[in-house]
Amino acid sequence: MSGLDFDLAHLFAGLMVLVCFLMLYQDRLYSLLNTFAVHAMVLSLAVAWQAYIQGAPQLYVTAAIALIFKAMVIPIALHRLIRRMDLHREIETVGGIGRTMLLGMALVALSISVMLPVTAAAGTLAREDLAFALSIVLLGLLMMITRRNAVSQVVGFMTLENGLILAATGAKGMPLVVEISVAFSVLIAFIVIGIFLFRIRERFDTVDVGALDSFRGDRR
Amino acid sequence: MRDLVYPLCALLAGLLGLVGLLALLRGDAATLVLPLGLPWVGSHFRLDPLSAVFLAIVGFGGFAASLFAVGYGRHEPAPGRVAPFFPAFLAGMALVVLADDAFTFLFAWEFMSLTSWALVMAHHREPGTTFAGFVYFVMAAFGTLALLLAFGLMAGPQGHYAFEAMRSGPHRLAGVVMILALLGAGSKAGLVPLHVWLPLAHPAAPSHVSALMSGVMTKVAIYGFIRIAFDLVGPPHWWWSVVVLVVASITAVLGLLYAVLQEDLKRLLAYSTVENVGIVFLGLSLALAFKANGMAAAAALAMTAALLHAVNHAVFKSLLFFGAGSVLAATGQRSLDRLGGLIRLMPATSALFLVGAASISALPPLNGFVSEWLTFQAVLVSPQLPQWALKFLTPAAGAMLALAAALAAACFVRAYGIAFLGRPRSPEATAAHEADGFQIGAMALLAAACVGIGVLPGPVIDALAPAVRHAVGGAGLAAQGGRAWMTLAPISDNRSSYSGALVLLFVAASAVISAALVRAVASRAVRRAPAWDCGFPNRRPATQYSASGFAQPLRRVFGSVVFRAREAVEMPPPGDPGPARFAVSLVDPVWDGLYAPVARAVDRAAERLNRLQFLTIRQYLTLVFAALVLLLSLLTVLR
Amino acid sequence: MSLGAIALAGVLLTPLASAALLALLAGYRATARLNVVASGLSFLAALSLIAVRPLPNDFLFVDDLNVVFIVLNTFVGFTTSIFSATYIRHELETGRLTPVYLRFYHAMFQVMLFGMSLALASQNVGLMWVAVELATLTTVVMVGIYRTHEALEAAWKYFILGSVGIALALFGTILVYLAAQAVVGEGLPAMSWIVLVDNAPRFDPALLNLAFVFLMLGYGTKVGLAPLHAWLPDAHAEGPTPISAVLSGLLLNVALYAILRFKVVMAANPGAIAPGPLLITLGLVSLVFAALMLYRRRDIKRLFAYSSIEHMGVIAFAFGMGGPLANFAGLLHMTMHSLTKSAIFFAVGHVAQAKGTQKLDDMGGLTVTHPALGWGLVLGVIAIAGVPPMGVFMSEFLVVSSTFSRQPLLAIPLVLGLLLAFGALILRLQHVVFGDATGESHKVDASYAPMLIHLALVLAAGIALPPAIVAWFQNVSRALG
Amino acid sequence: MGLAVALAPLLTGLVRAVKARLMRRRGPSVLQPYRDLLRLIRKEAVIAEDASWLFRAAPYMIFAATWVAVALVPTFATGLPFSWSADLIAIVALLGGARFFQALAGMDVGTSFGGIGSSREVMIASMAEPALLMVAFTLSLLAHSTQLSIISESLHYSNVGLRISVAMVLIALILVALAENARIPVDNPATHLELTMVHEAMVLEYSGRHLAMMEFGAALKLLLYMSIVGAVFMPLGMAQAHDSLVRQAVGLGAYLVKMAAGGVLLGAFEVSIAKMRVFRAPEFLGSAFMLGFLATLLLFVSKGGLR
Repeated sequence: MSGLDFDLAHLFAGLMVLVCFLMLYQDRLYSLLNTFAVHAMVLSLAVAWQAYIQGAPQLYVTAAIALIFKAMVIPIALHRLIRRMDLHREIETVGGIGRTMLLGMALVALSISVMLPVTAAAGTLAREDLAFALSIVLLGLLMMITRRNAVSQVVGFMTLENGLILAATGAKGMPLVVEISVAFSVLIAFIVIGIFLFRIRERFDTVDVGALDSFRGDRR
Repeated sequence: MRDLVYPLCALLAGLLGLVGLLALLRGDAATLVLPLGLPWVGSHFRLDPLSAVFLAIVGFGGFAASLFAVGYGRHEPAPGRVAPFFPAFLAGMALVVLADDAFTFLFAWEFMSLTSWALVMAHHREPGTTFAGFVYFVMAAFGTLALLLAFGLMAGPQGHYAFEAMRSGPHRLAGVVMILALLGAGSKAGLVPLHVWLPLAHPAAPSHVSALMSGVMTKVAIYGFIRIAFDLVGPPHWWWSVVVLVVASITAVLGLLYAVLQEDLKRLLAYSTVENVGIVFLGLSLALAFKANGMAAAAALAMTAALLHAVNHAVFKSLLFFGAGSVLAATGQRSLDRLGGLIRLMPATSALFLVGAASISALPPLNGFVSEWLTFQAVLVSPQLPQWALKFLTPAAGAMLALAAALAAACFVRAYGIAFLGRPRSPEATAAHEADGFQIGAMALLAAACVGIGVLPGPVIDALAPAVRHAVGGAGLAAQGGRAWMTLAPISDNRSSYSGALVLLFVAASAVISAALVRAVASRAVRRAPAWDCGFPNRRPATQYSASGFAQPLRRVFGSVVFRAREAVEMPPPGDPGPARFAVSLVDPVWDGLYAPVARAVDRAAERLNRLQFLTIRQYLTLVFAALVLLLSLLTVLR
Repeated sequence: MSLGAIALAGVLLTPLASAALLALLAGYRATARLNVVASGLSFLAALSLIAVRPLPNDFLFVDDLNVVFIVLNTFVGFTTSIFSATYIRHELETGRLTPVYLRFYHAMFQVMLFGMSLALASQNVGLMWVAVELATLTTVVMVGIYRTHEALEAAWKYFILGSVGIALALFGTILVYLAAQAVVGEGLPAMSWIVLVDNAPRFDPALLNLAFVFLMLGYGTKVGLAPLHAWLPDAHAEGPTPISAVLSGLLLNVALYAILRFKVVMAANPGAIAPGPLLITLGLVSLVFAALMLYRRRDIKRLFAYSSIEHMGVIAFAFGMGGPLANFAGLLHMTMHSLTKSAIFFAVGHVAQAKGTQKLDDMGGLTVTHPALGWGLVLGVIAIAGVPPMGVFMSEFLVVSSTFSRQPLLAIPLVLGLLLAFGALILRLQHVVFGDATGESHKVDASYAPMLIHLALVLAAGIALPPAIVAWFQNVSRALG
Repeated sequence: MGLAVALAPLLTGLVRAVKARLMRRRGPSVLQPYRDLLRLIRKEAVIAEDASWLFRAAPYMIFAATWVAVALVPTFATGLPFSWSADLIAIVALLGGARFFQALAGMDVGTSFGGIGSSREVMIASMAEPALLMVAFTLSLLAHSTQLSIISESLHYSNVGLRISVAMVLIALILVALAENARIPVDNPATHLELTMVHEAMVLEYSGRHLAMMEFGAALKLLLYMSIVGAVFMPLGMAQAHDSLVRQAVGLGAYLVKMAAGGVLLGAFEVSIAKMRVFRAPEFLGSAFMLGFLATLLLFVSKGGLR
């Protein structure tokens, strides 16, 4: 493939990692959601670019889903959710933002060092993309475990999933990518609905404050 | 239907015993392979002299127990929980003895544990039974796993599970195999410190089952050890015998020290089983030592002693448990301090129990003495052993054996004297009645065996010879059967000899003569009068010596050292007519030193880990994340 | 369309069709019957698969390995549906389930069976992934069906952890595709098992390693290997008992199947890291951890859920050891565990209904009040604890003995874990079935048939395995390498 | 056999006489024990109401067992007929049997004193019997045989020489003998102070002919131990079965002298030392046990001891 193709794809992937760090940096829910919207947009751009250079039209669908669903519907829904259930606006973190950022750096380094030995045979594009995708996945997971708010955890999960989509689209000619992205959108919808349904105020951990105390049989 | 179980068991078990006996007399091996068990191995069965001996023990022991149970079963409160498992238990023991491949062996072994566990749990509502069953089953599983590891080593990576292949196969880590076998078989036989389940489980079971467990199942365990250590692992190394010797002598003495302090008749019998198992293993260890040094004749002597003692113990321990069972059925009491005076209420039972007590105390001319005598003879050959460790340890073991023998007498004087002599200590004991025909019949049978083997040991020893040759090789002992006056001379005439028949003859003769003389000269007059008791006779049973009172001197001498026994007497203040209270505190060194810490450790670990049940989802995700990161960094490092 | 294709279609389509039908139909009696019939039909179809195999296409195929799983799954699904019929009736009577949810329940039951069969029969890695997730999501819904706080929380936990697992598994799948695509070119073939195994030697080892890490963790979450197990105990404890039986008996196997497939691919590549050590480590950790967790359990269903974790550990360990003997043992242990554990859950379901609670403290003396049920439970627990004459003993015998002769040091923790678990199980068992009857005691009018059938099979297997099955398993274990 | 029966009371009488003399008493005649036995035998037997058949059978069993044991000990000549029918270990066991029944008899009536006696007796025995067996070990290791007559022959004729082990064994054997025969310092045959009795407490309920048999058994036991000491450690003058009558006579004379000497020594010893507390007895016997055990071990280390 030509240098430009490669550079653009690379750029988008890099951008996504960067945005991930921005998300890690946020301490307000709203701003976090906005940043995530950006993340999703970059993703859709990256996917679209892949669709173009691979000449795989079905990927445009994926790009569209990313744009419409992740970059618009979900963030808006979450905005309203926050207002409706007047959740805390600021993000409770575990172990401070700064430390989380450092950990994030380490994760990126880790994912790159893991990807290094992959021979160029797998396609340089795939290889670089993968390194970024992996770091995005790890950063998403990191966000899930260092943020206490339910919403920010959902955001973390979606970030993780963006990384997956990036990887999937980066994999040349991979079947079922569209189906998978759809499946994931459904999954996320489930989660958001779940939050509504179970009135999760602050955290995933508790369906209801009452459930905290009425722990099942094993609590003594 | 239920009434038919025990008669049928008696019939089948008797047949088994006969089969074993015939196979032993024919002295050759028969094998059989069935398409069961482990695929591509099949389940192999083999009846060679060694297994024949123990098949005979299982068979005849089972026969006696079933016969006893025909009568005893009527007193059983929960027959539905005993009758189904009893035959299965017998079958399991028989299969262990017959098995000829690792899978079949362990299958039967664990099946035997399972069924006996169910039998122990028969009286599941009585306090302590649940604990007993738990400890028993866990120890059984421990033993099975140990044996499983042993077989795994012998079978090798390709899994040659048939015993035939193991015999011929390369003997890797034979020492480890022997240790594992000692752990596995020892935990079932009741070697210290693996004996803890035995005094809990044996008394908890119905008495005819206790008899089977103590009299027969421990022998099956001994068979397991002999099969592995003498037959399968190949040539022994002399240090093995050191290990076994030490364990065995500790077991023999400690078992009796426990027994002599017990107040529960059945528990006392169970502890004495521990002691006798120790004596058998003492013989086995000597056999190992001699075999390792190529002293075939001495090895044969030791092995004969061990096997004979196994047979004898099966006989008299079953007899004693039957007696205890009859007492339990007649009075509902197991505690010595609630019994007494039974010799007048249950004359037959008490007479037969006396025979058992005398033979387990190794009194000539009964059978217990013969096997212990042979063991002593084997000990006396030890100076010819080349290794110094053995030279020194064996006499020590002999001393331990002597101590055990003396303590056994003390223990059973106490048991018999308190339970059967004197005056009844409780209303139940006063209301006791004689056992029924089947029970007495079974006991009489065993008592006859005690006397028979004691007086004519020669033929029995010759019958054991093929098994001995199979185990230790060589020519075995010289034939003992055909000598004048049924005399035993295991090594040579002027080395040592013993004739039970003559001793019996002499004692009987001199007793008769003296009695006759006395009758001739003495006055026949007999007057019944209140007991003299130094002028202060007191009819109340409470004035008799109690079980703990009788044990007091022994407790002071041995208990204070081994069990840190402490006695506390609280006196009422002067002028207060209230009774003085006496309390004894014992510390079980094995339980407190070994099992309690393990239990505590498990408990603590469980408590620590249990927190993981109550983490939040975020924390669980952290676990996943940590695992992921760890593996990824491993990937980078590994390269 | 060949016979085999028809059979496979039967396995897959019967549940789908009946699911649709069940969603429409109302009324307990009819739906329950239909549920049983449908499961029975798919079981028969699966049986016929043993005889006739369809030709593999891009999406589906049947070989020696997965047919074992398919038959086992459909069978347990069938017996479970029988059990669930009587169980659900009781739930309706006590009002824990409303008819509406009942409709839902039956439909979901079939969808779940479909998902699992699809996952097992799928030739395509991606398809399998989708199917596994389908099965997972249906079970999530089923777990929450009682809509109590506890049930919802359990479902939620299961859902979140499951989703993360899904994501990881997918990333692994993508990596596998990438590795394959570089060699065999783009498109579907690069995702089909046969092609993967054939060309594995030429894949890029680094990619494979990475892929395996993700797959191991992703599907490992479904298998319930510690430390990824967190969802499993609660999901088992709070869902309806038939679902607990299906989870332990089937879903864990499906996830394990996926791991096995990828293990074969890994093993075929000389450059890649050996998958064995990872499986062994996770297996031992799960075994010992679960064994210790058993001691503090107060809820009978959670108790047996942890025992499932323990046995999954043993199975993973066995496959990790590899070699014909250990693989055979692993397969056997898996089969026996499925049968036994579902039988135990059948029994537990009846016990919970008889005693009106799942708290271990409130149930005692079961053999006094409900002899048949009590002794059935005894038999089941004895079997799962690895005591003869039941079949689990054979597999544990093979695992332990073969391990000790090859890696003595690995056998120590293995034996330790088994002993610990044994102690805990017996302790609880004795408390439940023996002693004076405690707690309330209702009459149970349920058929013990499913439980007894399972136990009978386990017993038969423990005494003698049919040569056909043995040969079949041996082929598979050779294929697993 | 007859000889022993005839001599036993005489020995007991001798010991008593010696003690009396040393205490400056005139004391009964040496033949007094015979008279006592006759008197007892003629009296009617009073039996406690609670006594069982065991109570009445025990005296004869005890007497018979002891008698057989004595008969198996070479007195004036070795290799007597049937001396091979039981070896040293069997003799120890026979005495054990006698004690077994004596202890049971003590408990039969169910009086507190019987209980005291029996429980103390078994405690003492549980220490004494192992000690005695250790002695037997050492001797049979020396003589490569457990046959008493062979032991004494080999100690007599073969050059075992003077060994420290033999001395230790001798002391151990004497200590055991004192305990087993209820002599001072372990027990006092003459006491009737209840709390100190052991042997006497067990026979407390006996009277008439039964008591006679008991006493006779005790006397036999004393003779037995002395004969063992004599036969094993002072075998000089001992004849062999096939020797001429003269030698047999010499042997007999030697035997009588030994017994007399033994009696005198025992009497002197008993007078010169006080009885110890019951719970000192275990230490007393424990030392005997240790001596026997040490003797056995020393045999292994001492040069050229054993093949």
